[in-house]
Amino acid sequence: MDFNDTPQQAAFRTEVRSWLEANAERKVEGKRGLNRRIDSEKGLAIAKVWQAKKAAAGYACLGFPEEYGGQGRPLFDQIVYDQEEEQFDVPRSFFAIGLGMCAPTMMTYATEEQKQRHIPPMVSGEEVWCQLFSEPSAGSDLAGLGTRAVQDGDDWVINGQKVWTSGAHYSDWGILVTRHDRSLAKHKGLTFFFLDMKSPGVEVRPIKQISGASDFNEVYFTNVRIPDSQRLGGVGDGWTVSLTTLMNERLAVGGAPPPDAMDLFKLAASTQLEDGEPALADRAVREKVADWYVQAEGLRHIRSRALTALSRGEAPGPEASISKVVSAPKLQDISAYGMDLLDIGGSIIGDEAPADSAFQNGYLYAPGLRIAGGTDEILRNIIAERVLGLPGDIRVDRDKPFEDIPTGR
Amino acid sequence: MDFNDTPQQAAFRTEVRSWLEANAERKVEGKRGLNRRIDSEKGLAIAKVWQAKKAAAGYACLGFPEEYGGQGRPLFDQIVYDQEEEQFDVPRSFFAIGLGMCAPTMMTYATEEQKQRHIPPMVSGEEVWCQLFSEPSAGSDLAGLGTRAVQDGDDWVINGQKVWTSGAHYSDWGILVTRHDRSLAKHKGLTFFFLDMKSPGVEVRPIKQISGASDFNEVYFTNVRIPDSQRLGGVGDGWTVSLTTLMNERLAVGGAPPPDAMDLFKLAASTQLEDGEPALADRAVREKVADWYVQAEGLRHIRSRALTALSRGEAPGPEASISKVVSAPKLQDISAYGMDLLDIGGSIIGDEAPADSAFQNGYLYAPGLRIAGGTDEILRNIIAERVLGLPGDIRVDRDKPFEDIPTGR
Amino acid sequence: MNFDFSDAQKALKKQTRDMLRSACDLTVPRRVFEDSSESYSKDVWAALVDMEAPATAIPEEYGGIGFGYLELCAVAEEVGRSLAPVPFSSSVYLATEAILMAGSEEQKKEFLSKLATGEAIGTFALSEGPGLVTANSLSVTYAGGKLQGTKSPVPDGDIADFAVVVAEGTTGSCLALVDLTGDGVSRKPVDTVDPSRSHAAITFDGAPAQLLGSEGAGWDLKNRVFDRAAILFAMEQLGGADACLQMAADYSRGRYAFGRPIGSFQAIKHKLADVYIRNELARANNYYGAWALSTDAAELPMAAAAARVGSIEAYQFASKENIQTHGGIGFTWESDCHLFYRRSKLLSLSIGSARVWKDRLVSALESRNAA
Amino acid sequence: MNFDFSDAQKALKKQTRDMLRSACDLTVPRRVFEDSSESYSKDVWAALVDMEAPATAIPEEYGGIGFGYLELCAVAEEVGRSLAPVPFSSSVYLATEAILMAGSEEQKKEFLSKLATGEAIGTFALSEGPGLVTANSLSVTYAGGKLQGTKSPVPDGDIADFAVVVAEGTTGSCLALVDLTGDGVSRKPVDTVDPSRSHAAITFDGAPAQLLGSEGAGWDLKNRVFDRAAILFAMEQLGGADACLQMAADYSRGRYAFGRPIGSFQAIKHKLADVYIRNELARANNYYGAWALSTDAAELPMAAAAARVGSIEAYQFASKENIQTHGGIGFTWESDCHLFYRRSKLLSLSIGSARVWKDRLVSALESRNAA
Repeated sequence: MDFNDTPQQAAFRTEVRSWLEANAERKVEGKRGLNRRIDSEKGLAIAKVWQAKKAAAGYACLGFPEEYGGQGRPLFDQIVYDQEEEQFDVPRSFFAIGLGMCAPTMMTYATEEQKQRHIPPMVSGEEVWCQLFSEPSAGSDLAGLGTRAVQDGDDWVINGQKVWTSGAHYSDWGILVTRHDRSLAKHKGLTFFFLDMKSPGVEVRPIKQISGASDFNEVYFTNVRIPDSQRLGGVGDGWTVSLTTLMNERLAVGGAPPPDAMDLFKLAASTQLEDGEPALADRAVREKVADWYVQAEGLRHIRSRALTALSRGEAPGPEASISKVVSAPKLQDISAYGMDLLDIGGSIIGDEAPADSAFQNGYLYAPGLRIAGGTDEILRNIIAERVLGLPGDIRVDRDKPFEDIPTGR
Repeated sequence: MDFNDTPQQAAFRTEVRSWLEANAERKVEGKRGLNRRIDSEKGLAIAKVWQAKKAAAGYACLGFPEEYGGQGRPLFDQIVYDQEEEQFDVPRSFFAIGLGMCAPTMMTYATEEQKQRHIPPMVSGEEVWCQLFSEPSAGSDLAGLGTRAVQDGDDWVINGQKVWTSGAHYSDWGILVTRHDRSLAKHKGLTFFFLDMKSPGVEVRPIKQISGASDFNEVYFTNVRIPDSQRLGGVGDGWTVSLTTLMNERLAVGGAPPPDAMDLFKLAASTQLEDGEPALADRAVREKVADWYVQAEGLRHIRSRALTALSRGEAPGPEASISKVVSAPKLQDISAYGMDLLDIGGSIIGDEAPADSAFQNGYLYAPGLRIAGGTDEILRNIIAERVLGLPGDIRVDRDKPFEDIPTGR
Repeated sequence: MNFDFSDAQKALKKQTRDMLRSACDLTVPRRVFEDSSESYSKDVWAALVDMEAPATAIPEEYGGIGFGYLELCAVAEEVGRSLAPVPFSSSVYLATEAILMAGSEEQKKEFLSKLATGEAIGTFALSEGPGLVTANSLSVTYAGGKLQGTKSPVPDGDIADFAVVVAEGTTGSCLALVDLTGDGVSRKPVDTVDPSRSHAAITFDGAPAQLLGSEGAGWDLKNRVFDRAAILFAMEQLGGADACLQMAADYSRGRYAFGRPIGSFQAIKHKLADVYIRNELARANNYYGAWALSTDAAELPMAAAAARVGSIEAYQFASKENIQTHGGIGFTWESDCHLFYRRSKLLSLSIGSARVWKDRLVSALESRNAA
Repeated sequence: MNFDFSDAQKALKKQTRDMLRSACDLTVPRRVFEDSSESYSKDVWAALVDMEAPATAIPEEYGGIGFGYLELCAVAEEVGRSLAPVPFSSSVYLATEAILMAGSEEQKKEFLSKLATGEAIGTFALSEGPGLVTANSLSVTYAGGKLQGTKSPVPDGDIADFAVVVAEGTTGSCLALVDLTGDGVSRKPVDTVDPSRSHAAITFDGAPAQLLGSEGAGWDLKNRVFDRAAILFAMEQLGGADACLQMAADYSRGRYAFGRPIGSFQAIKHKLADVYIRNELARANNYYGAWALSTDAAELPMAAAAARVGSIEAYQFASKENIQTHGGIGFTWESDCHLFYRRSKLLSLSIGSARVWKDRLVSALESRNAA
């Protein structure tokens, strides 16, 4: 075991760090910086400038092949870059879904011409992408989606509704999975496309979440036409193509925002209890801090182990599933407990809220985190089946024609 | 709400109490008394004497009709009796399964002559009964049992194995469910009998549990002959008859033995921690005590609510399932935590063990309690389906011939 | 033994439930939640007053209907189930109880009749910002008949007519009764995680006030009022938890995934069984608490703490797993799930969080065992 | 960064595992468990000695092979997986570490070579009966080169050749090295929940002993030894937890109910997913602890406590849910499930329970933050 960089990594780290020093400000504790929740249009403009700067310096997407705007570097260099960048106050990325999920799908299934056209502007931040998969009736059961695609000459005509689409309202392009044949079995009747989000008939409506933020959208399709040349994979291969995207999603999700155990530690150190002592002197509080610290540290080291494996070119394991299924409930519990330490004053939210509303915001944000990108329940199924080799659930929908599967309506 | 007796109940309570004062000793805290784990043969002899005494005084089975040795009293009088008897040092009952499960089944399905013959000696403790249901391959899935019954003239010939049979080694009679036809669907091919446990071909072998005790047996049947006159219900009605027995089982199970929250409270009050203060001064310990006290009190009051309903002649609700699914893990957790308070000395067991080995014994006994009489998992299914009206699990075995149901072998 | 509500009590409960079902469906708390100009639902409050709900446990001699606490508990459960956005807990569980417990005959005559008829809304002011207030840390003072300092957040502080204030007097802590519409009082709304129940910061600058009970007894009186209120809050929490369970169970029967109702998956079935179990444990502890409250039993401190702890945890669990059962739709603003999730947290912090009550519970057990 | 064992370390782990799989299948701990005349498996101990396992982290100059702690951690995990009924933890994690940390050059030379070759078995004696021993409550005394008093339970106290004893000296607490086969020592076996690992009460009546380290430093030395041992114990616990998970998963695939493998029910699947998650969190914390141990990092106190807490809880959970997954057969004496369940509890109590280590963890965080 060795937590040090290789000489190559160390050299790269030095290079990156000095570039960042020259081009960004270091984060300052207690200062919100560019990553605070800002209106997305303004945020997008700032982020595009930063992404363009990174792209110009060659740091935008280190692992991608050079012909598409990357540097063809080993994965670990990307990690080195991310670790360094994290210490700087740079705008939040609006490009993660495009670069993390859409680009790998395009690289696998698009024509060379399409890749040349679409990937470089993704890398440079000029064009933003989104992913149109989930539907109101197809969340955990993604393959239950029903958005229809009907072939009409050289085009396909799309009708239906997608939901939980991050960034749809500012995206230029999207990847889309549809059902072209309801008489086939569930996983067989799907076909995959990419499309111009400005196409006529595409309507985007924001979804307001519990937290008040709108990170997601509903997207309605009314007779939207997509050229057959923008089909990814064969007719009926939609599920296989989707799995490429989703495999990359599992790499992207995982962590949770603060507050974490050490935030509770700090709150407890600065909050007095009944006896005038700091809450951190209370054994019950200490045990809570310890429990969550052990979880948080476990997740941190699981990530380190995964990075080690990735850097050797090994396939990603179940680490992201573990991380998500642990960190989302942890966020919910830590948030609720932090509020408890503050008594009824812990209910205050907004400008006058204690500890910058961190615990109150976490409380409102956590329920979504336990659901989006795979519920706690789906993730446990995945771990049980893929890691422990336990049998799948009994399926009543697998081999039926899609149109005959019970829907309860 | 009123926690007092009705005048009739108060009068009966007084009567019972004075009879008990005259015929038994009050329990003394810290003294083990007659209920300590004693060799079952000796214990049985003592218990039979006590049961005969109760029967002679009319207290043996207050709710049963008079013609079978009872007094036809309202259920609440039995509760009054039990509450009073609990304060006295009387031997543990070896008759609970017979009186609680076998007798109601006999009352419903046996002939008048059989009832006259068998129920009074059950009540007086002269004859002990057991229940032969579970099998090595049929636990949670009781209807998966395979012990065969083949009709041969006026007899049935039984071959197979039962398991988890409490008291089989000292029982005179037993009730038994068998499979008479493997080509029928699972629940259709069952037939129910009662039999003389001294019949040739019945072999009883004790099962040793984790705790070292042997509360259960395996029972092997080799060409055991049962007269057709001892069939209860029609050929193929075995499942229906079993449900009568099991409905009564759910009344019988529920609570857990000590240690409970107040035992932990006492342990914590008398155990010192790092700072020389009693453990009960430690907020972390206090929270544990409080959590378990709230559960324990909740269960106590659920029982009171159930008794209220029963005394009005209402059907028993899901209280026993709640009680079992809460109290067994609670026992396991309290036991483990009590041991923790004692540090490595908490591992000592036997004569030199702290607190009379209560926590150590609870630790070893609890795993069985979470399983016997319905696992945690089965009980949650029951609550979800019967109380909340949620749909049943998908069944792949329901309508298949028994012999075609997958068994993994 | 009879551990159940009487038929008359059950009828009152049903009447309350029916009334609230029609007068206060979930669009009502949502409206108050979303419209910051509306601090509470005047219509629902009027309907509760119309059925004499605030008068339930006030003796007839003080203008109440003198039903008693079992009846009030029955009403509280239904108020909780409906998420009624009204000052019921502040005015009835806290202000009314404080005056009943500590008021002089004159004070009772003056204030209780107004509380009974809903003519006045009362509240109780303890908190002084984030963190615990303790007997030694009180910064609001009472001297020479005047209050000085700031209390925040005060439930219904923006709409209440008067408040019972826990203050540091000249010879120890005391309760002081203050007219919130009078001189020397300024109030400012405070946003909380549950905007369907309004809160305010109230600043007293020489506001005239009268003692409630004797000086020096304030902290003890506060604790005794909270013991009683804890059971009523617990009943509200139980009502809310029960509503969450119903909502989740209904949804899980109707929502299909993988060709079957999601309620047929053990992950959902067992989760909802666990919600049910916690709710029933809380219900049992609460009913016992209701009995202790109605008879002023010696068990009250234990019973109150057990009811409070169990109900906090039941409601928190039910409201979060209700969202989880709903999946994606559950964490949208338009779904009603979060109204319960927010209320559940607010109620868990009112009159002290679970950790405070667990400690009180063990202290009560120690006192009992020492006795 | 490279957060993984090296190929050589992995090979050592596999070699240990293969050896123990053949020399120490579950009939071996069961035999020691059931036969009270056998305190440990001499064969398994000999096999471990034969592959120089006790010598792993002892420097070559003292007769060891000087591999280091990553190697020792790898071995410990396999010892835990196999339930090996041997004095490995007492002799290697505790006695060896104490001497390495506090011994004089002479003491190291004398004792470490014997420990490395298995010629002597050492142990560590702290407990003085049920309840915590504290720096102020030590009743065993060391004065004038002699020990007086009783330690119980002492792990492997009936078979060890010598013990490191935490005692109250004349000027504060100290560690004392005592020959258990010599004068003034009497020992009596003590039954614990896990009879596959023997314990004894040891009474010293003027037993000659030598100081290990200086007087007054005993309690601090004990804490530092325990920090190091915590990581090695955690690795044993992880091995056991992993064995439970494998056992449960295997059983759930092969056992059928309702016409399908019980492993296809979400109640079982999700339970075992939870076991896996806890095990992997523990593994990650343990590997970090192993690194801290091997490099004597400043993070050692935090890393040790996190490893210990996570592994206690993972093994406790895995061993109890392994029984639950097995159903009826799981709680029989003849099933091997309870051997893990018992060992899990014993290890959770050795060198301090989870509650002790949670407190140590937060204290370590406080020290770090103050620095």
